[in-house]
Amino acid sequence: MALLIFLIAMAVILIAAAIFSIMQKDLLFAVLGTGVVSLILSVFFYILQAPDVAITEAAIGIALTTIIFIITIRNTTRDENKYNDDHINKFKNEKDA
Amino acid sequence: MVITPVHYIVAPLIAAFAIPLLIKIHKDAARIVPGIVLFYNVIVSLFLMNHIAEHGMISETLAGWQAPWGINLVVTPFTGFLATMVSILGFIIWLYGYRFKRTLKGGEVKYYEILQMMMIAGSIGIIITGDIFNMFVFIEIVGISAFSLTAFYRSRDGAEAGFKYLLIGGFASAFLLLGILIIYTQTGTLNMAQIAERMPDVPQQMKIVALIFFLVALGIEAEMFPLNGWAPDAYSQAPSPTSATFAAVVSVAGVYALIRVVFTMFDVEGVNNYLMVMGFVTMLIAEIAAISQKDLKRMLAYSSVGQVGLVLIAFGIGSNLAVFGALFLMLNHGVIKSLLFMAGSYFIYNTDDKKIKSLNGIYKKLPIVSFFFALGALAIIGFPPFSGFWSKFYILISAADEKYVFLIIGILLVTIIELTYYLRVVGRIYFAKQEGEPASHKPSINALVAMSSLALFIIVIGVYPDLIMPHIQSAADALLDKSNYIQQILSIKN
Amino acid sequence: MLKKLIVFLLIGTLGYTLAVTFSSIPIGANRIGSLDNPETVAAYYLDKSPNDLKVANTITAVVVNFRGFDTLGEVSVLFLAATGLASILYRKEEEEEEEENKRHISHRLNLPSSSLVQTGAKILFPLILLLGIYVFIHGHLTPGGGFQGGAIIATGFLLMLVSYKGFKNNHKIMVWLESLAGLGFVGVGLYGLIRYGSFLQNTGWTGNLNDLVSGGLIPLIYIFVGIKVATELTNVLDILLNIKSRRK
Amino acid sequence: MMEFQALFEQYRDLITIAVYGTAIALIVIGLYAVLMKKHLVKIVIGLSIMDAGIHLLFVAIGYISGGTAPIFSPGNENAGARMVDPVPQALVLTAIVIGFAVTALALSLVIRLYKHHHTANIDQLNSLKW
Repeated sequence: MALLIFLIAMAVILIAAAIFSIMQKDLLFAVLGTGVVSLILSVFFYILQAPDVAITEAAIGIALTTIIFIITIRNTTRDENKYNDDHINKFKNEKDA
Repeated sequence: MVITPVHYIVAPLIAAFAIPLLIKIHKDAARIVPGIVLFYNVIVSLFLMNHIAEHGMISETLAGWQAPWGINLVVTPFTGFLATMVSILGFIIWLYGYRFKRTLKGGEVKYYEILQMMMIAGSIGIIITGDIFNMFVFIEIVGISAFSLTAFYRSRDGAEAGFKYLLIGGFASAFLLLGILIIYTQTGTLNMAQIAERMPDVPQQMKIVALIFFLVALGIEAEMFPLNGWAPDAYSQAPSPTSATFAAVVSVAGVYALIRVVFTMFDVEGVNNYLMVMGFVTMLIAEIAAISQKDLKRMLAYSSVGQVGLVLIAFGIGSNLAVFGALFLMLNHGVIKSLLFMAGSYFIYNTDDKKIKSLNGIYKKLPIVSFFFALGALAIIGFPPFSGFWSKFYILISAADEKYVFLIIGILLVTIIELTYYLRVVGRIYFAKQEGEPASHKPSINALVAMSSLALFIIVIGVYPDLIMPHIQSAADALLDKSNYIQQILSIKN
Repeated sequence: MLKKLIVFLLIGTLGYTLAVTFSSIPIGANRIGSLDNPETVAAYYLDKSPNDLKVANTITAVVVNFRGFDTLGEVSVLFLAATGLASILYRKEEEEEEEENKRHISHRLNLPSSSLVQTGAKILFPLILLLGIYVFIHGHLTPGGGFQGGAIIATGFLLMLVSYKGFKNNHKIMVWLESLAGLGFVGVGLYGLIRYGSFLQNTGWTGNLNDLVSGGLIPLIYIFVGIKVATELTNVLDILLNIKSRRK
Repeated sequence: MMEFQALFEQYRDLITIAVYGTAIALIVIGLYAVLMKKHLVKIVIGLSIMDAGIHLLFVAIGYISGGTAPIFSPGNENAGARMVDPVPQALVLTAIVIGFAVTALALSLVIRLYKHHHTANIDQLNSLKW
């Protein structure tokens, strides 16, 4: 019974983490949300008798995918709503010209 | 058998893995090795075509497990025909691009050549594999190379077109996986022949849902409306040899995958009509969009999408003659569109402008290239002495046989549209006045050889279509004879 | 607004279709059938893997042998992704030098790289390497294998790349390892083609189930896959970490 | 994991709904992000969440009630009939690695686009029609 509650709770957290990572404006936290999704997913895989897939998801989904997202955010922006005014001005100037 | 179908894939893979090493020995290795490999693929094609003409179709087992259990590679007259066409065009495109790439800086040539070669090899893989998941893997190989090549040039639009293409490609692979999953749960196998054999037992609802997933996924690869938004951008932003490859190789593989899944795996009533209608809409919208284009490569791209629509219409009609016409058109389109992209690329190279209006009077600068472009334009519209005429002619006849009046009207209307926008370009090239300095970039000898061999094909097949028609006929027969395909593959059980 | 409506309609349709379709495919139902007279590929694999191939981990048998061609394709997908990545993020050398002169800061991950972290990384790195190698050498016996081991080794390299700013991959060795592992995989396949007439075919000698040296060529192929995946992933991470930002 | 197998027998419907629901929810959430979000990184996140849902669907389909992981441990050599389906797991293995490759490529394109435009917002990247 405890396992059942654990399972349902995991499913709820999984969906919540997915929604969180979609809605979160700070991209760094959004990416950590996908890390959580991968983590719980690999627990699911383990419960569903797929240890190979669980290990793969753990190594690739949690570690590597998260890190390449973080590298990308470091190289771009961390704020989802950031517009580049500079660019807009340049674009306007091009249009005027 | 000395040469087996797996050579198609293994030779490019060896080359791709070895090029980073070979480049240390000789710096031109990255450019020459792919040529050798692609030429070897042409030899493999000719050998295999010869072999199946004598001994019937080949179903090669991999890893020693017979057909339904392991992955198998199938060469029938149909797949062999397409694989031959793709490998020959791939080699010609390499030949064309050989010197072209000197203009790129050292480090990039390696990447470019590996990606280009693997895109062609992956397309051949899509065509010859007999396993649905293996087809997914090859689609991803083609996809990854195509995304990277689209973004190859440093111009900003390249990356944008590449990202757009990647996004839509991501959808395609997700839907393909869902379709494969549903089919796997219902049939317990991944071999296409065995899926086809077990398909009658699958519940109708499952069948239709799976078919929709496959149609969406492969419709994206085959540039079917409304899933072809990526095509014009990708075609116009990629390097020109890659654009030619998209038109001549990748779209052929995409259409093949769609046709193989729809015709062989599924037996759903009415899907033919769906293909016909979607092909019709694709053709009409693409050709109308082509008129309003100001950019030469974009115009050619829309024209390509339109031609693919016509191919889908012909497959949708589904009679033997129509399929014959469709295969003939695939061949013609591959050849002619490659020629147009090759010639067009020299215009762009010389004027530094992709716009059509900058082509004024370029005839004086580049007489030979202009001639090839005009030849290609006339051929793709379907003027009689060229090969393009015959494919359109047979498709029209097959439509008339089945009494699809609206198709005939549509095709003729589209021909008029094509006439308008191609002749507008040709008119600018030949008759508009423009003063200018002589051409700075004359076509190199290898590019001329590549273009003239394509032009020769267009003229020779236009005059003597009998040279190629028996091959296309046997290819069409092989595609339509589904029970033979299933039987032949599944008969060898251990 | 209209776009939102269309998107919701699309998503709703997809979700509904999936829900309806999969509700008639129950979880937990046995779709494999009997192993003695296999009708499905799964039953065939479960039957052949321990008895013919002597591979304890059926998934390894499927990935490396029955569907080994897929794995070859998959390794090349990773290879092409690394190539594509390099081509997309490639910068001309002059351009790079110019920027290097302008500012000497490279925007590597600015994680703390105190001496504590560095020592920790130094101790952990060989352990992670060992774990990865263990995982792919035992791929045919226990869960795990080439992909998993390769990914674990790549995380080890990541640790070093992040904690030591000066840590440089030995590119020469990486290129050699990557190419040779790929060629080794294809070479084993060609051995099957030449010797037995079928690409990637396993040898007749397979040993005993659950021995370390068993399964014929399968462990060898998985070792090649492991090395290849490890070098490719490290390559991808290295390229991404070396981007110099042009931020103002 | 014996408890899970007993539990599965008992609450089959509930667990089916939970697992399928989660998988389909992930696919739908991912698709929503891809279609509606403006930031390129968010779009790529959506793509990877969508992939994750599909992978869960694959593994769930392969599960067989009472089955063990398809590994023949010593002393257990004839347990083939009591194992879960190995094929979807093998396919997922392939799909995960391919998904990673696509994600890495997508992110590299995002970085390139950001360098050229100094923005990662899709509304500001309009040199081609979207």
